[in-house]
Amino acid sequence: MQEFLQLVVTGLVIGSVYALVAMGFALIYKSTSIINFAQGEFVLVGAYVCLWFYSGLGLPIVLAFLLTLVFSVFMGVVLERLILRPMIGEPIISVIMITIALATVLKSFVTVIWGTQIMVFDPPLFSQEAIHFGTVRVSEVYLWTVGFAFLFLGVFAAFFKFTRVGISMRAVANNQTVAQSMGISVKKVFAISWSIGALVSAVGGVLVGNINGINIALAGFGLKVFPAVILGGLESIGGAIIGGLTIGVLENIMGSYLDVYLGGGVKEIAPFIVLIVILMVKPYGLFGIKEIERV
Amino acid sequence: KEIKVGGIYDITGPTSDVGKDYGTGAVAAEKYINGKGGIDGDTIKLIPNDYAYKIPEAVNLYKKYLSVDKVFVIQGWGTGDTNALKPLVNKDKVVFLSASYDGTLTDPKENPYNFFIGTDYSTSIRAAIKFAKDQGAKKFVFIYPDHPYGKNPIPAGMEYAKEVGLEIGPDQIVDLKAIDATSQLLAMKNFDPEFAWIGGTTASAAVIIKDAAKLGLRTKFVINCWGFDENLAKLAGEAAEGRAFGMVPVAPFGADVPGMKDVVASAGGQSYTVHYVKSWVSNLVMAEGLKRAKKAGKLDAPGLKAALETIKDFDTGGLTAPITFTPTDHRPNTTLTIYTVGKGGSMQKIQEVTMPRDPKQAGK
Amino acid sequence: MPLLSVNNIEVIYDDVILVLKGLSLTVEKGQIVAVLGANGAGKSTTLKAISGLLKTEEGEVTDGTIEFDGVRINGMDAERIVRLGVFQVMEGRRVFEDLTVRENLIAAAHTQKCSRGELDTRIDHVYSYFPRLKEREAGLAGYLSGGEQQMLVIGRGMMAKPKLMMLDEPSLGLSPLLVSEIFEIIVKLNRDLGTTILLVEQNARMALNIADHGYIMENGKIVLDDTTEKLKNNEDVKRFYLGMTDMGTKRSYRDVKHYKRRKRWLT
Amino acid sequence: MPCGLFFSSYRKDDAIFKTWWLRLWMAAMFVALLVYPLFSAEANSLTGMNVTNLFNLIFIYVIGAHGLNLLTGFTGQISLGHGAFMGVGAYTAGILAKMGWPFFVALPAAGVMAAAVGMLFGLPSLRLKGLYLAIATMAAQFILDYAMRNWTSLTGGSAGLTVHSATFFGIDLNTDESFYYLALFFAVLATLYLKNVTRSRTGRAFVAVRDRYLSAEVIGVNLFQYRIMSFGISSFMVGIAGGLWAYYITIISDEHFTMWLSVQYLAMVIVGGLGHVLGGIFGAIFFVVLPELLRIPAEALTDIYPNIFGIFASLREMVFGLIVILFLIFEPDGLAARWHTVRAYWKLWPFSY
Amino acid sequence: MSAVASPGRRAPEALKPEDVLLELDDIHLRFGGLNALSGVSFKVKKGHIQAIIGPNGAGKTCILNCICRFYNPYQGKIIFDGRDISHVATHRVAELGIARSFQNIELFRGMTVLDNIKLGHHVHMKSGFISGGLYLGKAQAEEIRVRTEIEERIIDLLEIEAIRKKVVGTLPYGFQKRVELARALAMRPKVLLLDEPMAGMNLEETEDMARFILDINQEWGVTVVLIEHDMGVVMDISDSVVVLDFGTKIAQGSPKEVSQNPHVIEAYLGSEAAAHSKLGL
Ligand SMILES: Nc1ncnc2c1ncn2[C@@H]1O[C@H](COP(=O)(O)OP(=O)(O)OP(=O)(O)O)[C@@H](O)[C@H]1O
Ligand SMILES: Nc1ncnc2c1ncn2[C@@H]1O[C@H](COP(=O)(O)OP(=O)(O)OP(=O)(O)O)[C@@H](O)[C@H]1O
Ligand SMILES: [Mg+2]
Ligand SMILES: [Mg+2]
Repeated sequence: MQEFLQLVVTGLVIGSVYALVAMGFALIYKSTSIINFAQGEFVLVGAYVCLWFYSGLGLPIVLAFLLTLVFSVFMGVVLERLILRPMIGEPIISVIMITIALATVLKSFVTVIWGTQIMVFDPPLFSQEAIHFGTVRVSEVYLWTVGFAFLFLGVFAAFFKFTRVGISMRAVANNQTVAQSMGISVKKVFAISWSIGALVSAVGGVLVGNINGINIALAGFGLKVFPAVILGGLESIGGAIIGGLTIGVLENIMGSYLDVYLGGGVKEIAPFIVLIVILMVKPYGLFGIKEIERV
Repeated sequence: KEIKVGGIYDITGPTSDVGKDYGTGAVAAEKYINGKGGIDGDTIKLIPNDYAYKIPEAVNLYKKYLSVDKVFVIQGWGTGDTNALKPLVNKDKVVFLSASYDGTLTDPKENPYNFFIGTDYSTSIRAAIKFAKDQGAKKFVFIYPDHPYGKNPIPAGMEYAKEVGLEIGPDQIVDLKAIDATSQLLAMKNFDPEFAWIGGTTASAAVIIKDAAKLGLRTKFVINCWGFDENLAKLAGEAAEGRAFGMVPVAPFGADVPGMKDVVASAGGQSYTVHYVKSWVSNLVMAEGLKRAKKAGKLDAPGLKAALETIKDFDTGGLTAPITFTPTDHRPNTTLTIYTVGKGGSMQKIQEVTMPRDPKQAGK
Repeated sequence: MPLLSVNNIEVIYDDVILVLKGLSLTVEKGQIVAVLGANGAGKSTTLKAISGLLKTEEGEVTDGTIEFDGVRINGMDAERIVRLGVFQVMEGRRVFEDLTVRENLIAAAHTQKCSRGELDTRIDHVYSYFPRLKEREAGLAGYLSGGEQQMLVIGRGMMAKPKLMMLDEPSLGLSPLLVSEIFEIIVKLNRDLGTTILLVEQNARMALNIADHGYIMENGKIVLDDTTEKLKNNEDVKRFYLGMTDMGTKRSYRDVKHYKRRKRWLT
Repeated sequence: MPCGLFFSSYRKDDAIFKTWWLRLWMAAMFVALLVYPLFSAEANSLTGMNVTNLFNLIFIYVIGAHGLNLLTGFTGQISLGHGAFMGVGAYTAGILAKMGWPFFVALPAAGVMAAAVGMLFGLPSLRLKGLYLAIATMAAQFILDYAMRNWTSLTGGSAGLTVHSATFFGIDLNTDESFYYLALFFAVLATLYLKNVTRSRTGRAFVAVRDRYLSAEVIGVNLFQYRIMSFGISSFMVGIAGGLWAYYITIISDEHFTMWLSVQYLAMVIVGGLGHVLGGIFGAIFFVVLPELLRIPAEALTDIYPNIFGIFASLREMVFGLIVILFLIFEPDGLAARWHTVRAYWKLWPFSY
Repeated sequence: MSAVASPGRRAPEALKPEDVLLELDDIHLRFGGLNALSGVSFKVKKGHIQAIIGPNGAGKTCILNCICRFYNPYQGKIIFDGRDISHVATHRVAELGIARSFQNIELFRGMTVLDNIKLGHHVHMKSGFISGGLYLGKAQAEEIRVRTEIEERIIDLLEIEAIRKKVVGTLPYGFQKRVELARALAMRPKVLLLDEPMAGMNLEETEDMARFILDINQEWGVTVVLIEHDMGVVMDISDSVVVLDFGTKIAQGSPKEVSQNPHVIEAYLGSEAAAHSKLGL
């Protein structure tokens, strides 16, 4: 029982890391209907930039963190200007392909500037001591992740539901041409949503970077969160959080109890198996919007 | 005259965290060897290329080196590509020096043209088990990633552990990119071994060690060569102290051995990891082989192979234990140094172990 | 100075297909101007050229100028043109399917810097014209019936309160009762709010009834343009757009059949 | 008789290459491809690349890319599992070859096996669409990857599986040049098949399912059947590519058929041109040749500054990514689409408008 | 509007069971809280042009969707040609001989006109993915036979020779509507369901379309169910009319009867005079 509890709690906190990155994903999808294959690279860049401000320039962490956020917004704007703007109105699949190429570019950019070796936040931001909740132990950095995940959830869910800008952003995702005809600036919406997406990922990057150092392998997160976003439903922010947490818990529990029978490594594919099963029952994930089928 | 050498490295791919230093070390070694007079007057010319750990790309490079650059010796990298090129290497007769110290490559009957310079993983795992046993361990567990580098030595380890009478718990798989190993360690906790083998790379080793500390396990870890380097202490912090033991075939960068002077000098003030040194030695050995082949007047792949097989107790200046290849055994040596992480994250040498060179174990 | 003047424009799709071949038209402030023409004449293309939406369909204005309120607007981004006060109600019921009816209306007021209260008033105003929309307020627009979507599209135009509203076949798919109401609304918008209207319609009778000026388009060019009074009396217009027989009565569609078929046999 | 005349004109209208000029060109190109191996040594030294090897890779990828194009370009279902389906084909061929089956039996079997697996993982297309389906196929990639790695008794696990090169009437096709004809044959076959199937009833139904599946259903297209069929044919083709790969490389392991390969296939068809028969060909050429071309400056620079060759390797990746981005910005519909507009332009020239 | 009986109009008469081609029996359809159809029943006579009219959102399109099995009524039966089709799979409906056009054009936009029409012929063709892929012998012969049939019958009838090689997505609206009709005809239907075929057309095109529908009906003997808001057309070409409002049938009968029904005038037609007076014209 105690073991089970530990598994669930660890799953939840790891899941909150997935949730955070998944949310960046969902935010971009929700307002541009682009699947961003470079999300993992956003995580990577965010982590490196923060590390550079902090360890490289020796700035205090709060300042380094804020500057990282500023940088993310800047990056979102630049990407919009250079890459996304010319693609407005083009087939979505081409834009998705561009994000794949963008991932390559960002990754090699990082390796040119910071190399490929693992770097760590020095001195560490969070205590290495585990925090005890009864018999369950959790590292401090994960608690921060959980906090940020829910903070962003609250902010963005309200933003899209209630503000006019939020509604306009959803309109753009739905139909760019018509949105333009309403005077909605598709460019601005792209810039805003990619900035937000980059910002959220950067926060994820800083936190994950503090768990086990940073190197380009961190970009692998981009793929890991796919099951999470899909499970939650592509355009749902709350779904991304729930998807992330669910995947975290499931991989832990299935890994722990099934490894014995299947010879190990179940943890890595468990999320995908669960994903297929859930999708067969709920084809748009838990909270995704059903595509309108009408003639 | 120029002797061309193909180089297949991972500079931008998933193993680039260690691969880049390996590539850089090769270039430095080339310069060093040529500076020392090359191969009796001939220079070697390394053509290094990145394959980003994509196997088809490695095959591509290999074919280019053969058909365009006409090389007969190639410096390779990982287990995946070395394996993929094995049949081609045998068919085309090219000497292939890899950074994969996979034990299965050491049997010349199977793979006559494959060589490497570090103690093979199978010997490493045996030495680790022996060390654990010597420390009084009764129970032992294997932790490794689902990856050829992680999995290949496990059968050898299993067999040896049974031989020395250790009780083996269920294997645990921890991915190379894992950021958490709680579930695996909890599964292992029930068995509660005194020692466990980590067959992953540094990042995943650090995760395992940190989580073990977090969960309060008593288990100590013996780690294969790619999982124990200068970064481990940085990543795992205090958790590694007294808990992590590395099976190190090649001296860490800057270690206090005679051969290190040239290595450090070649780095021009930069600091590198042990992987730089590995590559350095690999090139040194290759150069020695080339020299002998040239002397014998057979500067081609079979000539180089034969020349390498005459190398006996080749002194690398303490960078590795002396190296010996024979026509029936391509294990370079069976000696490893065991390190641990000391206070403040320093790498501390504990002891050297030499395993018996059992001919039955060649290629296993 | 006219509010809108289109001078001799050429439009090309996909770099090869020339659709508008030197088209000119002007709209005076406060007028209702109707554009009639066969399918494929290029009416929608004209509107899209004005509103800047051509770009998203691989189209391009390659020659000529478009001026709105003295500002040259060809080449400008669509959203800036909207901000200047030009709003196009596109053909084909292009609603935001995944947004509710209400959200659709809110999105249409994007360029309007109005308070929440003002926004609600405008929405209620739209609902007062189209009560059916109020009933479906919280439903997703994608599930509305064809006519309901058409109402929504026009409602969106009303939300934006533009200086120039361009309507592309607003009566398409509406019931006869609603068709007359739509035209009534257009007249009201024009009279009460002073909105200038550029109207593309297939319902020539209604369009000519409410418009001040009319253009007839064929094959990417204006072939006829006059006040509606004169157009209504033009023989060709009467015959081809209003469906009058030589005797001045409306032909039955059944007779058309025999007439045409006979013609086909002859050729 | 007018009736007979009509008939013959429809048939003419139906030909793939409609003009003599075009036919002449195609014939010339084909002959050039046939005689190329005689000049392979010259080609190698001229270009500094192993051209025959590149040809072989292109042929193999063309087959797979055609397969994916059929699924994604024509039927509108994105697959991120084609790397793994290729692996299924490769392992099937490898295992059967080990059991002593001749390659001309083992190769089709590889296609059939891949088709079966592809159809199995295509089953979710019953309910899933668009990106949801894409991610479900990504699950296939990871699950199959896992199976290839862990089903050691069958696949040889991480040590890999050695395959003897193909023998054809006693000739061992173990050189690049001899393999060339084999690969060329299948690439041409796959291209013809794709062209034909897409202009016949089945292919039209695929496009209907892609464009408007609801109205496709109304005109009597069984959506489920065609979606699965598309998965089947598509994975059959990529399975053949896998089988060829196994015979070419002569050793296979799970590391050959990673997620990266799946993404690469997708990239090929998108950059090449979704829904165009030429798309797979252009895409395969692009993704095989461009990295090799970029290697030339990287190697040259490494020659001058060997100490920082790592940076050149990274730059090469970066430039590659940038070129792909630029291509897509300037030709979002893919190279094949550009090809068509260029041709249309010249056809009409000088009356291009 | 003249609804004078012209040659060819059939008088409505009592229906014998064997004359009924399509019958809707007490259809109920609901979306969440919305009752889209509540208890609609009517019969369509073989060879007739049956119009369905009603205000926007009345449920007309829903009826077609029920017949095509897009929507599942939770109560009621649909009988076609003597057979209950309430549980037939959607893609099977075409084989039975039911073809339709759509209110919002649902063509395959990326394909040429010819391919779109050929697709209509899908269920009447045989070649599969193997024979089609080889494209030899039978498959090719079949393609050419279909091509001949389409070109000579349908394309010729609808006068779209000039655009048959064009990609549908770039055609003007009116032609797209025609192509949609052509595609439906290629299905060799027994009954043709048309959802606002004249919407968005100018007078001349409306006349053409009316002519096509009459030709199809009279010369090919295809029964037509027609939804249309253009009352001129409905009055002139239909044999019988059903009027819906809020998902229920409020009237049925000959065009003339219906157009004089006060409920219909109030709910749907409005009087032209009233409209004009409101406009102040
Ligand atoms: N995106 C496009 N690409 C290529 N050609 C187009 C495109 N859009 C329209 N066209 C062509 O331009 C011409 C004019 O089209 P447009 O839509 O402006 O006509 P319209 O007068 O509005 O007709 P309708 O009454 O049917 O709406 C048509 O011949 C059409 O084929
Ligand atoms: N799939 C659906 N989900 C929810 N509501 C629907 C759905 N389909 C139709 N409706 C609703 O059912 C009602 C009837 O719709 P229908 O499309 O049949 O109207 P219609 O009579 O064809 O109107 P119009 O003349 O405007 O096309 C409408 O209020 C519509 O909003
Ligand atoms: Mg139009
Ligand atoms: Mg309708």
